[in-house]
Formats: sequence, structure tokens, C-alpha cells
Amino acid sequence: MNMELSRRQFLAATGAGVASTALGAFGFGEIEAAHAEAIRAFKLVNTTETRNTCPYCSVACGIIMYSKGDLKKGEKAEIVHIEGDTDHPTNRGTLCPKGAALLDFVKAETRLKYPMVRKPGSDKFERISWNDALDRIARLMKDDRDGNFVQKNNDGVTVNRWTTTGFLAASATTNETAFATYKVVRSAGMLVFDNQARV
Amino acid sequence: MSTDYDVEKGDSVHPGKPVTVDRYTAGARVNHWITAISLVLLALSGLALFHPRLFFLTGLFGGGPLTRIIHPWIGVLLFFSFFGLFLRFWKANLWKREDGTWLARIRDVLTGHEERLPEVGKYNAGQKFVFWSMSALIIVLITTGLIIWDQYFSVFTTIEQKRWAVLIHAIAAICAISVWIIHVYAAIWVRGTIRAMTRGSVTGGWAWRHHRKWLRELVGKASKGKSTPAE
Amino acid sequence: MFPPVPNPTTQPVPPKFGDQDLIRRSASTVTPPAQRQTEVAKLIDVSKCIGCKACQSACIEWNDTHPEIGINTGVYDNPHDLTPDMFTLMRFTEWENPETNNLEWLIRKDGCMHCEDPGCLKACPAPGAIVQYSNGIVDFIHENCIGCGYCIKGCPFNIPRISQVTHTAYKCTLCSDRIAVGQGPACAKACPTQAIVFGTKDEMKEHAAGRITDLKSRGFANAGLYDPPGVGGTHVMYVLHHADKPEIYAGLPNNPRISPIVEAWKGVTKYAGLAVIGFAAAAGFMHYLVAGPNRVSEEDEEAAEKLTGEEPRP
Amino acid sequence: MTNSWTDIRNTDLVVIMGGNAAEAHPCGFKWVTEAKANRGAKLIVVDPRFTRSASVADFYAPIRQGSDIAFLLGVMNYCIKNDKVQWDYVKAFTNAAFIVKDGFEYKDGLFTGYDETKRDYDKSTWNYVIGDDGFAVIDDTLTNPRCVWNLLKAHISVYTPEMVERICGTPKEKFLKVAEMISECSTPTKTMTSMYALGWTQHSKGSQNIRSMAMLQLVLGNIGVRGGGMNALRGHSNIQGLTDVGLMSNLLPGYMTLPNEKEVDFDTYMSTRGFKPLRPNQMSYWQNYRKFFVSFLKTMWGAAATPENHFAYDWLPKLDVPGYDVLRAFELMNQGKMTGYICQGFNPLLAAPNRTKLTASLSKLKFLVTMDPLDTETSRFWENHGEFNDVDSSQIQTEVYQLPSTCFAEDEGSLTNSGRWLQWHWPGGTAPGEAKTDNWIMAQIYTRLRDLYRKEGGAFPDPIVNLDWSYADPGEPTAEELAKELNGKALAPVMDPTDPTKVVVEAGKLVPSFAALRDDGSTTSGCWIYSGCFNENGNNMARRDTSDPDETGAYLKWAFSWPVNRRILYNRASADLNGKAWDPSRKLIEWDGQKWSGYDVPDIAPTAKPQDVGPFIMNAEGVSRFFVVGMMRDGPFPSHYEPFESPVTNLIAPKIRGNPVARVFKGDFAQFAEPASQEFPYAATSYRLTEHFHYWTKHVWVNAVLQPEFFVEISEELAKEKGIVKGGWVRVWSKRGSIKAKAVVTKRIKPLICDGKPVHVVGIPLHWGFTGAAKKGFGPNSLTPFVGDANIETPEYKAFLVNIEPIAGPVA
Repeated sequence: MNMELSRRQFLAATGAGVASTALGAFGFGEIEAAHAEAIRAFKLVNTTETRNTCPYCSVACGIIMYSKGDLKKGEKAEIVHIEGDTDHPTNRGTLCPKGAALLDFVKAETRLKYPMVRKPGSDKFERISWNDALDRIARLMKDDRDGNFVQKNNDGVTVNRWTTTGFLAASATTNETAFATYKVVRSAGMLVFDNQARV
Repeated sequence: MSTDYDVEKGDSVHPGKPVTVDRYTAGARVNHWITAISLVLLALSGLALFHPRLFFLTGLFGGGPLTRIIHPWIGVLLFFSFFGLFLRFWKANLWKREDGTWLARIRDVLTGHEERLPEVGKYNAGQKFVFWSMSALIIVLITTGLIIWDQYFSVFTTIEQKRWAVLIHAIAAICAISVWIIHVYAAIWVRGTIRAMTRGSVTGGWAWRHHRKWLRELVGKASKGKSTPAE
Repeated sequence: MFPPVPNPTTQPVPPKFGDQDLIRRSASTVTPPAQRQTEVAKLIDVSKCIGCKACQSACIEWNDTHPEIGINTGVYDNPHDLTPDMFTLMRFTEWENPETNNLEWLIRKDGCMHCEDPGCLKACPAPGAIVQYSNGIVDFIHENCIGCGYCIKGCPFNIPRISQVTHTAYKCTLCSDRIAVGQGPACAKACPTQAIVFGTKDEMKEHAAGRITDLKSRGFANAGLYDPPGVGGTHVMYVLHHADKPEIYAGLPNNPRISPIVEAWKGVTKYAGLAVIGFAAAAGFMHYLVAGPNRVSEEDEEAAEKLTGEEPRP
Repeated sequence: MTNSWTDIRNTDLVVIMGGNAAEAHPCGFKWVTEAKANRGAKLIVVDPRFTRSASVADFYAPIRQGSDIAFLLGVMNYCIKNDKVQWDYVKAFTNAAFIVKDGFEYKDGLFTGYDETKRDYDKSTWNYVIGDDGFAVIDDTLTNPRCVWNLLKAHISVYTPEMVERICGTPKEKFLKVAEMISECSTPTKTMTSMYALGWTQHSKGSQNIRSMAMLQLVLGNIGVRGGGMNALRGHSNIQGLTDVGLMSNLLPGYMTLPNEKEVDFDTYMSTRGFKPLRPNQMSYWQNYRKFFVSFLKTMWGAAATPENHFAYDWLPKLDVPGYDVLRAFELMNQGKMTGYICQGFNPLLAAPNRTKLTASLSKLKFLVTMDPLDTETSRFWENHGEFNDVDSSQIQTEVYQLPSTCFAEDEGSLTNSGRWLQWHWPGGTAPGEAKTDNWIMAQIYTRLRDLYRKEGGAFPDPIVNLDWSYADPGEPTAEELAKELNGKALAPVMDPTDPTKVVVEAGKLVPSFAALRDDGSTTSGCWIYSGCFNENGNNMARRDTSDPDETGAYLKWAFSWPVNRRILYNRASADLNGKAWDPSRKLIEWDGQKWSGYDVPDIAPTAKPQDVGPFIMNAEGVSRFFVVGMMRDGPFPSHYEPFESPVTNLIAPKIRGNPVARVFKGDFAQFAEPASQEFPYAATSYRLTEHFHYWTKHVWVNAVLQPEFFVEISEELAKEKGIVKGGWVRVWSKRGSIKAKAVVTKRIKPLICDGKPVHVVGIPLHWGFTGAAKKGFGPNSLTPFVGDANIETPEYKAFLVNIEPIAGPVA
């Protein structure tokens, strides 16, 4: 594509611009110094790139997350910037106003950090450990299932259904999570089961 | 006697050798110097923001941002302090018949042929010109100054109005500075003047030479003060 | 499709331009570089813009600004105006075309035009607070900015804004930090419909020509490029379906130029002013040389003494 | 989507109706602008509001919400009347020639067999005449008055331009302009694409809205071709995936269905899923159902699923009602028939209709569990937030657990986009605080439940304790482990059916695709349509090769597209009866005399002769359907029904209210405003804004800045009438609730003249709630009626009635 070509020429030309003057009056160090004062230092230098897809709509734009620290090396990683992935065939690096602000989603004030419980009649959430929460949830589920599981219907047909506890699946979890969820929900005989396809 | 409106509070004659005449009270002098200093600071800081070649002057005020912050505040100070002077001096600066003649003979003024000039009161036409032009210019400067004082007043005017304001402010400032130069030069040129604003008094000769009418009025007042001997 | 903006590099690379490429520097003179860099430009195709505000979003994220959460005032424009934390803004206009009676929703991305002849730079009193690189980028250097707001008065497009926090002026940098490493501006990269594209100014004009042909074929007889000559052309240009009336696009100036008032202020006044002052001083000095001091004579003193009723000296 | 986002670049005409792609899917919409720029394609937008999509359209026509079927059948009527039909396509690839049983008819808005008390049809007459050979009888000449084509013509003849104007409020000349532009795409070398979304689905006849356009696309010959198709723009990043994997009350993965209690055993169940071809030589691909079903059961219960116990068929719960969708769930809660509810993501308090009813329902639960990265309203339904959530906490006995989950940036796995691409993503950030992945949370809940049953026994533990959970770390299965399960593997050597000595897949190996699945229990596959996503070649969902020969937009080597990496469904229909491309410039696949090949994976057996085998291999007919047998509850043809709350009465069938077979729960009927109600005179509709994503981005500072505060949109005319000022406050109320909002008064909404009467539209965006960074606000679900689509229960969010008045702003 000739545009592409002239674009490269442009980049080369600007490069040359530096070179020609750099080799001229100024020493390179000076340029760096001067540059530091004038133009903001490029903030992604020495960050780690990770490929991901936008979690919002179903266009599933490719994104690149830039982090300080690298999970793959077992480090703690803090995402400092997110932008579109130009290699992605659909979005070609572009993003919508939501996608372009994904960093603020990851770092939202209202991101949940700890399991919470709200006791009956209470007007507040209280911290609870994962263990206590999960044990309690499993117990609540089992008690209900044991109490209301229907093994045979009135005609004596085996129906093995549980309709007194329901499960609402999400809209943005991975297919893998979806399948794990499916196994858990169906094996328990749950029928009250839906996702967000309709809204 | 209705000719003594030239005399201001505190003016008086002290016979002796030489005669001394009180011209400015302490209050008037303090007021004047506050005005003078702020005017100088304003000129310096203003010029610094006016012409790139003079930007270095911001150094005197601790850099560009501080200059930008200080300048308008000094402006406010100047305004009020000059207002004080105005209240003190406006009456004596009212235009008189002789002022016209004095002005008409400006050549004699400049060449120092004061004998050819009419007797003038406490202020001659030149001083009155300085007084009134400064009064006018300072009004203009404070108004336009407020308009371009973005930190507090940017929302009240349009950009177009601000553009006019900044231009007028600049021109007015130039005039003010020029007038100020004349003022200062006159004070230096006419010897015996500066002590009026330092010590507050001038010699009788100075008053006789430059403001004879004023001197006569003072003397008249003084003699009226004592019991007149029978003739 | 127009070549998309490449992905950022995470490797340190020497900047493609810097202070050695300055062609203008506020309140100071610079020696222009031996070779001017290829002029760059951002082309905003209003006819392709869907007003999604991705450019605003990307701008905020890249420049790490933090605009405040406002309110709804009955329109889609949010924030309501450019701010020191919002360098670019979608301006929405509902325009009923008198010729077709059709409603046209004109959505223009407002922001710094990076003028070839920048009014802000001309008005700026602080040396080096505003600079122009040979590739056309006009940038604010905050360390040098004194926050006087002269740039606001100088700008023909009403773009710069002064922060009430830092008291320095802000505007679009054309993402100079990205362009310096061979990137495009954040907004151009984000723009979903490529209504914003970035490249050399020649490329942009060429691309615009194609767009204008397409628009004319769709019945927009007056489609055209907005590259106002009054400011020597800009490095942010618009493709408009109604180039004959830019003002319908939320008051985009028709033939903008630096205000003659500003020209007068920064031109003749600047020189004439100093001249006048200089003349006044000189005049006094000359007069002193010629006329000498005006001294009080003995006679004057005696006259005064006589007047005050003292005996004249023997 | 039958096609992909990148394929839209190949179109000549884009029709955005029942959606707003530019606002809801901006980066997908890019391909519309590309088609416009590079092919001179045109864009038509039909919408009650002049949307951002309309702002870049070549032609915009207004329409009253809920009248799309009338409009579309009107266009179809126009095409047929003006002979704008791609005849070869219609004759060869649709059921136009099929003869329909006597007795079937349509009268006064109803089809044969309606039972008012059941609100349902006896569909026995909705069928083909079956000949002695066991195949459906057809009439290639289309002369038989009982052939589908002639019945269709008769059925839609009432939808004249005049009638369309009366029903839809679309000025006749504007309608005709649209019809004319669309009809031009009936030539084989011109293609139209339909981009729609919830603007069509969220109606009590949503499915028929979509069928109407699909039928029009068949008339024009635009299904299966490049730049054509029916493109449903799914709302959420993986709602396609969650539906594919079957996370719905009545589904099994891969669009198999859960047994109902009439299907007492495995064989009865299979008998209704035989899908015997209705025409000679047809593939009727669902004939392989048994293979997919058994492989699924083996994935669930592994060794415990044996031929003896019919692969644990009985362990699947059996339905007693068509489905337990979210609306029924809340209905049951409200009746006090439910104990617990678990929300994994989702935010029903704002997403489901009739908020008052939702709060009442949740308050009757014993326990509620939410898993979410964000602080959702649902998890705080019991908390008082003044007028935004006016509840008395002390009166709510529900025990609530709010579990923090990771978000996309901290999680690994695949999402399925609207174009059916399964794309893998990698975690790049450390989760905040104690947030955990959904896999971990689900595994922890399961293992605890399983251990309790092992320890204590209880109600029928078998399916739980025998569930195959053989993961390296049972406490947290990895995405890769689960992806391999979805793909499926061979438990025993899989033999070549044609040559029983030849091993196709070694035991223990991942199956290459669903072609290798067997019904004897020798294979597993969690979701047959995903088979091939992670096989012995590796993780195909993670592929990143952007090569695209001749820039067709297929990108066959990028990620994985179900089924079997096919990018355009029904692509065999891109070629004529002899297998040559309808449009040589848009070749997709072609028949070279021996086999099919081209730019895409053929959607047909590679060696199936073009003249013999029809392109619609999933259908027993082998062709597509104008007249649908069995599947649709509300009729084999679409017909115009008004929304349950409508500003006008049904002009076609004045006696019919809403969709005659849509499910309405007792008590909810009383909560609908009368048709043409005086009390609620204005036609409201709800929608998204481009600045926000659903109820998520109000938590995102930047998006809260871009669109900070809840508002409603009305026309200048209505504002004038009501004395409402731009930016002022208004109260909007329906029969179910009331909200306060800022007023955006705009030229982009104009009153529609329907049957001579002006109808004012009130637009209500949906992004605000009482948690997050944005200003607190309300959502349309405080107003919307509790009724859904007759076939899939999508709530009627797009058309309901409200009243509006100016008010003084709320204090503080």
C-alpha cells in the first residue's frame, strides 16, 4: 500500500532529521538532556506487554496491557497502561471510549478486594474469610438441596431436579470458566440457570 | 479671602535665614513614596512581561510565575495609595487661568526664564499635567488590569475583551512610565525640589522662584494670623 | 484502510526530534535547524466521526489527566468545555440542512490545531514556554510557563486553558512524546472509524482529497479540507462535508487568523512603546545638557525673606 | 453473526435496524466505514431516534419502536411485487417450493390452532405435506397455491407502503426510498448486510423481528455470501460463548437441549432428536446428535457414565416447564418458592425488568451470593440509598455474600466474540486484595459441596460425587485443562467408519474436531461445536497469524472460529447450483468438480455434489426456511403484533394485544398500561450510550466523566408541550415505577405520525445506578414491563409506555 510506503518514508525522514542535526552542532547527550526538558519521556519504556481482549462488547478488540512487573516471571505486576493492539484483525489498534479507559476499570475505586457478608437484617457488609464464606455457602446450598431436591415427579418419572436455588451466569467470564460452572450447576441438578444473553 | 485654595493642609512659612516653607506633611510624603515604589515595581514587572528582552527583570521578583502573581497585587496597592494622593492633591491641582499662560510660555519654562512666567500656585501646569494624566492612566490601568487578571477574573469577560484590555493596558503603561520619567526628571532638574518629598520643606527662594503665588498666599495667611499694628 | 498507528515500543529509542528541531520558541530567538523535518499532521474527518469520545478517553489515559465528573446540562458534550485536564472535546451540533431539510448531527473533535503560525506562541512572554518543532508540533513546556494566560488571548481557536492547580497552561501536545518515538497520537490510534488519522501533512492532504471525492459522490457538493491559510495552515486539519460554512461546526472559525489586536500588541506596541519610553528619558537627558539645572538664586531667597518681613542683609 | 466483523468490509449496503452499531460496537462499525470508503457502500439506519449510527448514514428513516415486523414485511412485499428477488437462490436454497399441509391458515392476527387459555398454539397443521417416499412434497414451479412462496406472498400482501406508514409512522416516501435501496441487492452481485442487536431482540416478538429480516435476506440471496448475512451484534464479550456452552436453563452445550420430564429415558429423548432428512441426499447434520450428546455426558461423568446407565442420562435434571429463565426465577422468588440465588457477574437488580418486583423477590431469599470484580447494586439491594434504593434493611432477612473475583486483566482463557471467534487472552496484572478467579471460586464451592455429600450423604449425591473433576489442582482447574475438556479427547482408539482397521485418533489424544466424536462412549467433548479449539495442534484459540489471502477478511489463521474454524456460516450458499460463486468478485468457496475449496472452511461435506446437497446442512430440509416448522411458538411466518404496552392498537388485528403467545405471569398483566392509554401516552424505549458499557463503566472514572449523569431524551415538540427545558429535571413514570432524570431536548427525536395520531418517543438510556463513580441515577428497569419474547423470554425493554412531567431538581 503506497500510504504504508510513504508512512515509512516519513518515519525514516524524521529519523534522518535527528541524525543530521545530531551529528552536527549538538552532541547526542545534549539532545537527550534538552529532549528530557521539552518532550515528556515515553512512559512505556521497559514495561511488560501482555495480550488480552476487551471484556466489554462482543467485537472483542485486541488490547495490549503494559505492566510494571511480569506475572510470567512470578513477579507482582501492576498494569500502568492499556491500548489497542494494532496486530488485531478486527480493531487494528483502535478502541472505543470504554476500551480506551480500561485501565480505570482495572483500577476502579469500587473494585472488590475482600469477601464480605451481610447478615440478615443488617445494614452493612462485614469482612469474612474466604474459608468461612465458602463453607457457609456450601452448607446453605446443601441444606436447601437436601430439603427441596425432586428425584421423581408425580408420575414417578425420574427428574432429579433442584429448583429452589438458582444460578445466574455472567456474560464476560471465559468459556473455560463457563464450562466449569456448567459442570457444577448441572451436576447439582439445578434448573434455575440463565445468563445475560437477553439483557 | 478666597484665593487660598492653593494652600494645602500643613503648608506654612517659617521666617528665618533662609526662609523655609513646609510643602508636604509626613503623611503626604509616606503616601507619595509608597506610590512611587509600587509604580517602579509595577513598571519593572510589567516591562518584564511586556517585552521578551526585558523578561530577565522577572529575576527581581523571584521568577516569571511570582512576577505574574505579584504584579497585579502591587497594582491594587498603587491604586489605593495613589487614590490617597489624589484626595490630598486634587484641589490644588484644579486648572487656573495662569496655568494657560504658563503653558503657552513652555519654551521659557524649559529655558529657565521664569521671570517671564506668570506667578503660579502650589503646582504649575506641568505638575498638574502629571497629576491628572497619572490619575487617568491609573484608572485605565486598574480596569484593564483586572480584566486580564485571569486567576480571579477570567470568567467575567470574553477573550476579545481581554485582547483589547491587554493592548490598552500596555499602551497606558507606556504612557504612565513616560509621564513618570518627566515627573522624575523635573524633580531632578529643578534643584531644591526633592527635599520637598524627603524633608517635606523647601526654601523660601524655591517657593518664590517656582510657586510665588502659593508663597504669597502662605505669607498672607501667616500675617493674618498675627495682630496687625495700627498705621 | 489507512495504515493504523503501530503498537508502542517498550524499548528505549532515541527521540526522533527534540530541541535541536525548534523553529520557534516563545519570547526568544532560535537558530532554525539545518534541515526541517517532514511536517506531520492529524486529519480529522468529521464526516466519518461517530462522536464516540474514544479520542477523549484515550487522551485522558495517555496524558494521565483527571477531569472532574460533571453533570448533564441537556447535551452530549462532556466535559462541557476544554479544561486543563481535557485537551480534546467532541462538540455536537444538531443542524437542519435548509437545502435537504434533513437533520445532520455535526460532531467535531475540538482541540489544538497546531498552527503553522501559532498565536499562542506569539503572545507568550515567557521564553521557551511555547515551542514549535520543525515537524509542525506546537508544544507547551510547563517548566517555563508562568501562567499569565497570554496564550489564551493569542489563540484564534480558544484552545489553551490555565490550570487553577498548577497555574500553567495546557493543551493538546499532539502526543509529542509518542510521535518522538515513531508513534501516532493516542486519539488517532484509538479512533474506531479512523475519523482521525495521522501522518505527514502531504499524506493527510492526499487522504483528505480521496475522502472529499467520496463525500461529493454522496451529494456533499461543498465537501472540503479545512487547513486555514490565515494561520499559515494547521497541523490538525478537518474534512468537512460543508467546508463552505465551517462555523456550523460548533463555531469553527471561518478564515481564522491571529487577532489584529494581538498583532498590534505584540508588534508595533512592543517596539513603539519602548521607543517612547526611551525618547522621554533621552529628551530629559538632552535638556539637562542644554539647559543645565534650574537653581534657586540668592535674589530669590532674599525676595522670600523680604516677603516674610525679615530685614534685608546689610 | 453468520459472518464476521471483518467481513462487513465486503458489503454494498448496510442496514442498521434494531441496533446502533456505531454507539454500541464502534470498533466493529469501523468495517462499515471501510465498506463505505472502499466499495462506495451505502448505510441505511432505521430507528426511532437519530442515533450516532444515523449521523454517518446515507439515509435515515424513523420508525416507531415495536413495529419492525410491519416495516420488514413491507420491504419484502415491495421486493416481491417489483420482482426484486434473487430467483435462483430462492428456488434452490429455500423452502419456497415446499407444500404446506391443508388446514394451516392465518386469520385476524392468529394462525391455526390458537388456544387463548393456554396462550399457545396447537402446531399440528404448521407442517409440510409429506409424500409416500417420506420426503416433503415440493413444487419447483411455485404455482401450487399451497406452496410456501404463495402462502408467504398472501401473508405479507397487507403490508403496503401505506399500511407501513400507518403502523410505523415512517413517512411513505422514506419507506419507499429504503425499500428501493434494499431491493437493489436482489442481484447476485450486490449484497446487503443486516446489523442488529437488542433493538430487535428486546420485544415480546423479538425472534420474529429477526426472522423477518432473515427472510428478506433470503429473498435477496444474501445469506452465506461475503458482505451479507444476519449479524447479531452480541452485547457482552462472551455472551456468545456462554450461550454456546449452554449456560441456560434448557440448554446443553452446543445448542443441544436438556430433556423435559416427558422424555422419560434416553431413547425417548433421542427419538425426538433424530432429524431425519426431509429431502433426498440432505446432510441434516443433527443426525449426529447422539455422538455429541454421549460425548458430553462422558465429559461430565467420565467412567461413571456407562452404556448400562445410558451414560448417566438420568443424572441430568428434567424440565417441567419450557425454561427457568431469569424472569421465571424472579417470579418464583417473589412467590417465595426459592431459597438461594447465586450471581456470577451479572447485575439483575438493574438488568432485569420491573425493579420493584426484583427487590421484593431478592428480599424473600434466604441467601444471595454474588461474584463480581465490581461493587454491584445487586449485592447491595438491601442497603438504603435514599430515593435510588429506598429499602428498609432491617426488614430484609436475606444473607448476602459478596465475593471479589478477578477481572479480564488478571484472568486467562478464551472469549467468543459475535463473529464466533474464540480468542485466548493472558493475565497481565496482579489481582487486588483477596480477589480470586471464577475458576477458583466455582471449584471451591463444588469441592466443598462434594465433600459434604461424601461425608454426610444426602439427596441423590451420585451426579455430584461422580462428576469428573480430575484436574491437577481440584481447587482451581486451569483454563488449559478446561479448554481441552471442551475440545474433547479419545478415551479409546477412534476408528475410521469407512475402514474399521484405521485408527483416526489414538486413545488419550485430543480429538481434531467433532467429526471424530462417537456415540459409544469412546470420546468426550464438553461442547461439540468448540471441538477443534484445542487439539493436538495446540491451542488454536491463541493463534495470531494475521495472513488474509486476497483480503477477504476471513483471517483463517487468527484464533479459532466455531464450527471447525469456519468464518462464514452457510458459505456453500455463496455459490450457485453448480458451485460457482454468485459474484466472481466475491468468491468464497467453489466446487472444482471433485470438491469444495476456497477462502473459507466449506460449510458442506467437501465432496458433496452441489446439485444434490443443499447448503443449509443443519436443517432437515437442506434449505433455509421462509415457513418454519415447529420451532417458533408464535407462528411459521412473522406477523405484526404491537408491544404489550402500545400507544396505538394493532391495525392489522385490532383484537390482539401484544404477542398472543408471549408468557405473562399472573398479576403482571394488571401491571400493563392499556393500549393507547391516556394515563401513559408516550412511547418509551431504552438503550445504551456509546460512552458507557452496561452497568460497568459507571465505576470507571473516565467514562463517568464522558457521560456523568442519568438523563432521558425527548423531542423539542414534547418539551414545548410539557414545558420541559433542556437540562432541566423531569419525572418519568410508568405503571410500575417512577424515576427522576435530567432532560436532553433534541432534534434527533421527532414525533411520529401513526395512523394520523402523533406518537411522542421518550428515550431512556440504561447506565446509571447507586454504586460507582458516576452520579447516582435510575435505570429504565424501574419502568419496564415484566414480559418477554414468546420464544426466548427476552424482556420487552424497547417498547413500553410512560408519562413525563417537569419537576424541580432534587435537593442536593
